[in-house]
Amino acid sequence: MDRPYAIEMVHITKRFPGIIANDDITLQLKKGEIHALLGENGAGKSTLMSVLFGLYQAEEGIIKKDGVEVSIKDPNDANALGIGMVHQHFKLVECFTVLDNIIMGVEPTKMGFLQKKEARARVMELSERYGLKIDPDALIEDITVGMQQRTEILKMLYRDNEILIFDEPTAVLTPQEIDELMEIMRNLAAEGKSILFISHKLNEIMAVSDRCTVLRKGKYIGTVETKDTSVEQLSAMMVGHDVNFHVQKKPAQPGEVVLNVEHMTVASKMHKKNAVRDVSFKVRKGEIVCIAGIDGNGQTELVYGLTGLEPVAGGKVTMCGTDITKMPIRKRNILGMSHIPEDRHKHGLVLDYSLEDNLVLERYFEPEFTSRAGFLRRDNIRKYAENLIDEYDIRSGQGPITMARSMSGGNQQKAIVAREIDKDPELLVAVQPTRGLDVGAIENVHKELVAQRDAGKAVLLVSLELDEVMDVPDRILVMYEGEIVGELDPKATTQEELGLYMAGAKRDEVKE
Amino acid sequence: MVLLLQYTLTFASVLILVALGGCFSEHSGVINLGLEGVMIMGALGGALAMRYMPTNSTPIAMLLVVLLAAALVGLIYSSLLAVACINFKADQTIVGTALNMLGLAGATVIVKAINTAANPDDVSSTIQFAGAKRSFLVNIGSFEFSWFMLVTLILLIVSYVLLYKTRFGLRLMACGEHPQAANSVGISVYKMRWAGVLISGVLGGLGGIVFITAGVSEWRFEYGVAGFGFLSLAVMIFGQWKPTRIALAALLFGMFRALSNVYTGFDFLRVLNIPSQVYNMMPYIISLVVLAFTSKKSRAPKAEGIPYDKGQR
Amino acid sequence: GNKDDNGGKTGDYKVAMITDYGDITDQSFNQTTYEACKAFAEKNKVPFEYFKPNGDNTADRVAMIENAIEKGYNVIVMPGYAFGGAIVEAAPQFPDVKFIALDVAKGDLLEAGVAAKGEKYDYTPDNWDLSKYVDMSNVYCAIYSEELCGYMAGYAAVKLGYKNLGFLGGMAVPAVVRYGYGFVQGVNAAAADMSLTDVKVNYVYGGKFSGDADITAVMDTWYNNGTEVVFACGGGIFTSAVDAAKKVNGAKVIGVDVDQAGVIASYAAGEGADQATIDGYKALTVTSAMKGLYPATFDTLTDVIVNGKWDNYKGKIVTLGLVSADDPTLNYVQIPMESTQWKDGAFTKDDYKTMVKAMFDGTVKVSNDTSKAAKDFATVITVDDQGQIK
Amino acid sequence: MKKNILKNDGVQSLLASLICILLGLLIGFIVLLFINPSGAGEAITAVIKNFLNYSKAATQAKYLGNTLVKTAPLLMCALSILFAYKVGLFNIGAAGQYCAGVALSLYAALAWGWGWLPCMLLAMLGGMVLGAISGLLKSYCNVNEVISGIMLNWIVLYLTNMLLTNVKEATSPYTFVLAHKNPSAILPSLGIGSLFNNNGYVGLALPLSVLAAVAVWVVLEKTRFGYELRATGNNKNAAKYCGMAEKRNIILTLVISGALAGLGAAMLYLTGYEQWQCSTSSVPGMGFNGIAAAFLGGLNPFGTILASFFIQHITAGGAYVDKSMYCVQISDLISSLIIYLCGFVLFIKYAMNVGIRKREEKATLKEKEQSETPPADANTGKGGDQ
Ligand SMILES: Nc1ncnc2c1ncn2[C@@H]1O[C@H](COP(=O)(O)OP(=O)(O)OP(=O)(O)O)[C@@H](O)[C@H]1O
Ligand SMILES: Nc1ncnc2c1ncn2[C@@H]1O[C@H](COP(=O)(O)OP(=O)(O)OP(=O)(O)O)[C@@H](O)[C@H]1O
Ligand SMILES: [Mg+2]
Ligand SMILES: [Mg+2]
Repeated sequence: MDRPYAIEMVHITKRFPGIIANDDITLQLKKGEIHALLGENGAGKSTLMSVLFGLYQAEEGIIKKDGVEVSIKDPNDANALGIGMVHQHFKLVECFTVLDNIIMGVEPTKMGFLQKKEARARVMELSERYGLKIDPDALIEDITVGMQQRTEILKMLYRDNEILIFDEPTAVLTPQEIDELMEIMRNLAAEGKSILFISHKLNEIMAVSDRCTVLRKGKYIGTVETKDTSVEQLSAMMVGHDVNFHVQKKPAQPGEVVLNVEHMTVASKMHKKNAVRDVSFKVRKGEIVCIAGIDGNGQTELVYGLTGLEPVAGGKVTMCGTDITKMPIRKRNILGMSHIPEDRHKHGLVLDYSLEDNLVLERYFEPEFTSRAGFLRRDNIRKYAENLIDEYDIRSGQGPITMARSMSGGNQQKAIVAREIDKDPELLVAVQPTRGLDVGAIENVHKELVAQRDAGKAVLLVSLELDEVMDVPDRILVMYEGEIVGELDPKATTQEELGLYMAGAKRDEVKE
Repeated sequence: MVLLLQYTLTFASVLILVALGGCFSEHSGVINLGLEGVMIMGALGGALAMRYMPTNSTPIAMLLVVLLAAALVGLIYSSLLAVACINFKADQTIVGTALNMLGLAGATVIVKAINTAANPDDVSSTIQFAGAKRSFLVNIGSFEFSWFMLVTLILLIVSYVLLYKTRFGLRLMACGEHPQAANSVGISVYKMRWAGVLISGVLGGLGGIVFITAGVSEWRFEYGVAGFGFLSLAVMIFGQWKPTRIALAALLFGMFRALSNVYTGFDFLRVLNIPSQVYNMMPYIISLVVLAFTSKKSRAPKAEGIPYDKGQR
Repeated sequence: GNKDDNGGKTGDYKVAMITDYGDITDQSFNQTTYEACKAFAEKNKVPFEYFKPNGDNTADRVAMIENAIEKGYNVIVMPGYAFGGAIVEAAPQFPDVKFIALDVAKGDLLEAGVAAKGEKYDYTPDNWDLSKYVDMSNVYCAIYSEELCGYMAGYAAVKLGYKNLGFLGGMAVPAVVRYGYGFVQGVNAAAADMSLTDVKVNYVYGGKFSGDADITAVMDTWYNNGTEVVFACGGGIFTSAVDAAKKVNGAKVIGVDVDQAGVIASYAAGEGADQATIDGYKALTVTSAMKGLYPATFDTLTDVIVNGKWDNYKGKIVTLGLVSADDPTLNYVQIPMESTQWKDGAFTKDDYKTMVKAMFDGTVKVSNDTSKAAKDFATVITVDDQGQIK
Repeated sequence: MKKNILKNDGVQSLLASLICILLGLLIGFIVLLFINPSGAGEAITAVIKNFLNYSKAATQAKYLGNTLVKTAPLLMCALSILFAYKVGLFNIGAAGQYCAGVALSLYAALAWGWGWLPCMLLAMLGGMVLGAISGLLKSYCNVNEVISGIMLNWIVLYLTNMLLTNVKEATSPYTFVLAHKNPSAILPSLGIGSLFNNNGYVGLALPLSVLAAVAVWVVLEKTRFGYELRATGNNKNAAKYCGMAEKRNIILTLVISGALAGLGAAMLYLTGYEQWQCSTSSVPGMGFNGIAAAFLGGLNPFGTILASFFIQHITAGGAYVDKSMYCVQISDLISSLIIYLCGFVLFIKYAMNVGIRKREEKATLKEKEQSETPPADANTGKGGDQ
């Protein structure tokens, strides 16, 4: 099937200070195909797409549309050429309605006045045609990520874009939403639209793409027909060696209870209903317990309550026998709680601090890093940071003094994981620790979690990803609408059953 | 009572205009701390127009030319903010502060130079406009109506429509909330921000001319505009960046300002014998208290103050 | 190389004026002093320059004095009581320089002088011997009896039929306060003479020497509530009073320092107005409380520099007030003969002359005690003291 | 490869500030030329010379002293701004905090006859209280510190006028002269005054303000406390996450910032240099000029010392301009131009870096060309499709 190329990016080179993000890359997108782009964190995928979308200018190379060379200086040009992009981090105006976001930039007007009625009719029509359910009058800040994503897609469709770029669209979606998205992408391709699709999840690529291009460290590695390849081959192309997808671990040997949660209730910020309702569970030494569930069922609040980021409305939390229900965060940390936060930019890092300063964020006050008189011991901090960077393979431009802001999301995450694990905690609360990481990095994080468990620590994992939920933990607790509706043994359950619990279709009376 | 109304409306007009200016600028993502300076410069433009317009001009011509001059000078002056903060990504705080100082010093130097050039003995920074000022005023009974009040009302309505009913407003606000998003749908953030800042220059400049003509028929430029630019920023925040609320906030502030001067006309206030300083403090105290209770939910345009860099995520 | 120590050769002199905090266009004492100095300098071909200190404090004033002297100026003219400290500090350092201070009183000098000697000042000048504390050998100070012309204006206004008056001071500096207290005393005296008990004075300070919307609002309030005439006392603050007065039929103002009828009329008429309009607005000004700042400065400089009579001046603090019982125009404080709105049967030039005579004789006494409050001078009238606008 | 000193951030900041100063002076000069070409050169030199306008060394020293007297409070206000700014807060309320310092130090000295030390501490306390109000409003009520600062500035101004009206003569708008009313409240000279031709105003304030600059630097850069404050300023959620008391830190920052500004007021008013004028209609400019000094100093405490002096220097220099040709505001014009240009510092530094990089790249390219044998690029075919 030799279809013509819709887009050709030929010999693209894009440099950033100190790094060649795209080194002579050629990418050809056929009409009507779904073309996956694969690569480790920082391989240059987003950069390449940003070049195509006009956010960056390549130093070398040309872009052709339908065989004709075009110049794309900014997103305006891209839009004009029918190129649309769903960005890795959504580009939606939070305090605008869904409708406003969709029509922005191509608003129908009469004498400068907005004609929203007209726009709404078209949006609703598109929404129906592609099965993209939205509420046009809801504010973005009030809707789920899934709906935000659908808004982004509608944005592209509303513009009649022919070429659609999806940069890691599935990283924040629930399994059901991912399935829906795959379906939508297939439909779009069937209509003749050409799709570029970035994902770290190989099974998605296998499931939906026609061809796949692999980048590594800014270089072009190769393009393969998906049907002729395998997950193993792809991952080998991507990282240069074989990757283990299944977490290797010995059976757990749970010891005494580290974390004991009794009848915990946490209020919700948004709604009147409590976000966490009367939840009780235990985590023991030497086991990984996973809280599973669809996003928005109270996991975030549960963790906030456990870690002290939000006050608890009722119930009791004890850790290692100490009542920590009302304990300040600092004391919890000292007592041995580590926390890999869900939102690394909001909580996990001080983006304008150097990497080394971020690495001691939980420990700077210890005598090792602060003298009696209150002065920081810079030498020790540097040494400590260098060790961690080495040990956890945290990649950055300038080592310890790199600004956290300039690091890639994956490496930022690694820094946090390193920091939290190196604290040698009694209890490790890891919330979506692998979000946005490439397979290699995921493997490493998973290994670390298991190593912690084997070292006799208690690990509480919160995850939205089914693979992770099935592979990593020793026990699964499913949360639905703020309650724990079931406890499952990952070895004795299936993804389907788990899905039923997560969707609220099935529930047990959990003991205790 | 009529006086209270008159001065409330007078002060409120100034505050509404300038606060709306700030509002446009901030909705586009640029904090215009330099409104005080913009006002002075706008006032200078208007005052010079009044000085150089032939005295026999028709009132309507006078009004238009003065408004135009004030708006134009305000616009030109605000472009100093725009070029620094938008194109050169300068810190908006420092540039705004500099523009306040520069406006005061610059206007004074210019007026003094003009005065001295006309008459070597006149080193004053004063411009007189008693004659020209008459073009703006209409007496309705004992109420001295100023066309500026009407202009303010019109601009208030225009601002509302512009922000909420037009393509321009939607795009402008997008740039202040999430410039990357705006840019990704083909809106030129730089252009919109320029537009926001220039509009704030126009409105700030108009506010300046309304301010200096409010009470007297001459103005000494070295006195500046007595903090009205800053007060307008307070009004803007108090009004939650929304034109209608800004108008209400401005009326409240204006009323207290007026009251501090005309309270002796009210017997019940007279007998309370509160020092006028207390009345002067009132708007500030009240707004602080109100802000303390209402700010939990307060939200400024998200991207304001942050230079736009199209490569940033 | 100067044969005659008393001067007498204009070529040896250079005159410098140091301004107070306001500048030479303050429509008040800085401006008048400047104009007088300049006129003198041009007439006698004496180099003249004015200097403006950087800040509103003694140290910066001394700096400018020293700067002027450094540039060769040897007659330093300083308007304003705030120069007390500067004189005490600078005069002894430059014995060859002549310091002429206007509005600087004994108390202003004592405050700095006593402290310089390490003693504590009690703010009662009469308890102190100035010569012990301040070296006055090259200093001449002149102060005016503003209370006298304030009195005249207040007296005249009531006599001319106004019962509802106002006093709008600039800043509460000694000269302005003396004007105000004199004005209240004059109003009170006239009311007493006429056996009126319903005369009222609104009394306020604007806090600055220029007008603005806030001050105009206060003036509007006054005029709207029946005030008929306001004594606008301080630099350009009359602008607010005039703008308010223009809106109310029959509302009037009283000028200050010089005969302001013309200035006020042209301000009210607006720029570019024809002479007839301006003349029409002259009716706005009932009278002006004048002090002879200009002639005093001009004459003193002439006497010292041209006539070489520094000996008559140095070391003195002179109060300039009434010098003639019969010709009021010779006095340092007066109200204008021409522009005052004399009214037959109420108050005429002759009545004015009689009043001045009585004042000169001491039959009529006007207090210049600024330690009191304005109210303290009211016996038959009411004074509504509204403090300060800002 | 040897290290390019131009790459050093400090050097770059200094250079950038110098560029701003030169450009500012140049534009100022052009304005002068416009107004009156004949005296422009003289006027601009007068501004730059300031105390050097006097011919005798002793007099120069004296007036250098005067400039320094006003530098100390300016430096304190700049430090106040800088401290808060480094912690992510914009303390525009420094002007009001300074004003509160004036009110309290003068009132305590004049009404209660306190000595200089308690007066100074009270001034500091005044600033701290105001800072605390802003801080509390910010951390508990989400009121932006800029807006509360602006409001408080005005409130404090009126309160100051009201309070200090009680310590002035009835017929003068100025507060009593401190040296006369209560000499014990005058800051000790420590013999420093004698270095400046016995300038009685110079004394403790000068070394104290420099010390404050050092202290600010040490606290921010070297201590755990500074680490916490900056973290809170940059990301208060992260600060909370890692167990810092983020609310307390915000309040503390503004309290310290207020203390610096309040102290600055005492450092000027307790020298007796200045009296308060009780019908003042706007807060003293010192707080706003502090913003300028902080930025001109590259937001570095040491740079701020120089910047404060420089700004004070040319402000004072404005007095020596020939008033028959130009007005005093000329020096304000020049300093505000310089401050405006400071906004471009980032860009200037960026441009420098780009320039340096370009040069380096060229250099390495050359090196490569010289050392490398013609490239045998094996990977030429890699771009193709298969
Ligand atoms: N704005 C920028 N400034 C400097 N360097 C950049 C910039 N953007 C990207 N880079 C560099 O380019 C490299 C490739 O980045 P890119 O975002 O394309 O990675 P990616 O393949 O999308 O990674 P991920 O899988 O993490 O999304 C990064 O390692 C980074 O060093
Ligand atoms: N402002 C910046 N300055 C310098 N480099 C930057 C900047 N922003 C991004 N980068 C670089 O861009 C690269 C990719 O960044 P980005 O945040 O897109 O990663 P990502 O795609 O989210 O990665 P991940 O898949 O790990 O989440 C990083 O390696 C980082 O070094
Ligand atoms: Mg990416
Ligand atoms: Mg990513």
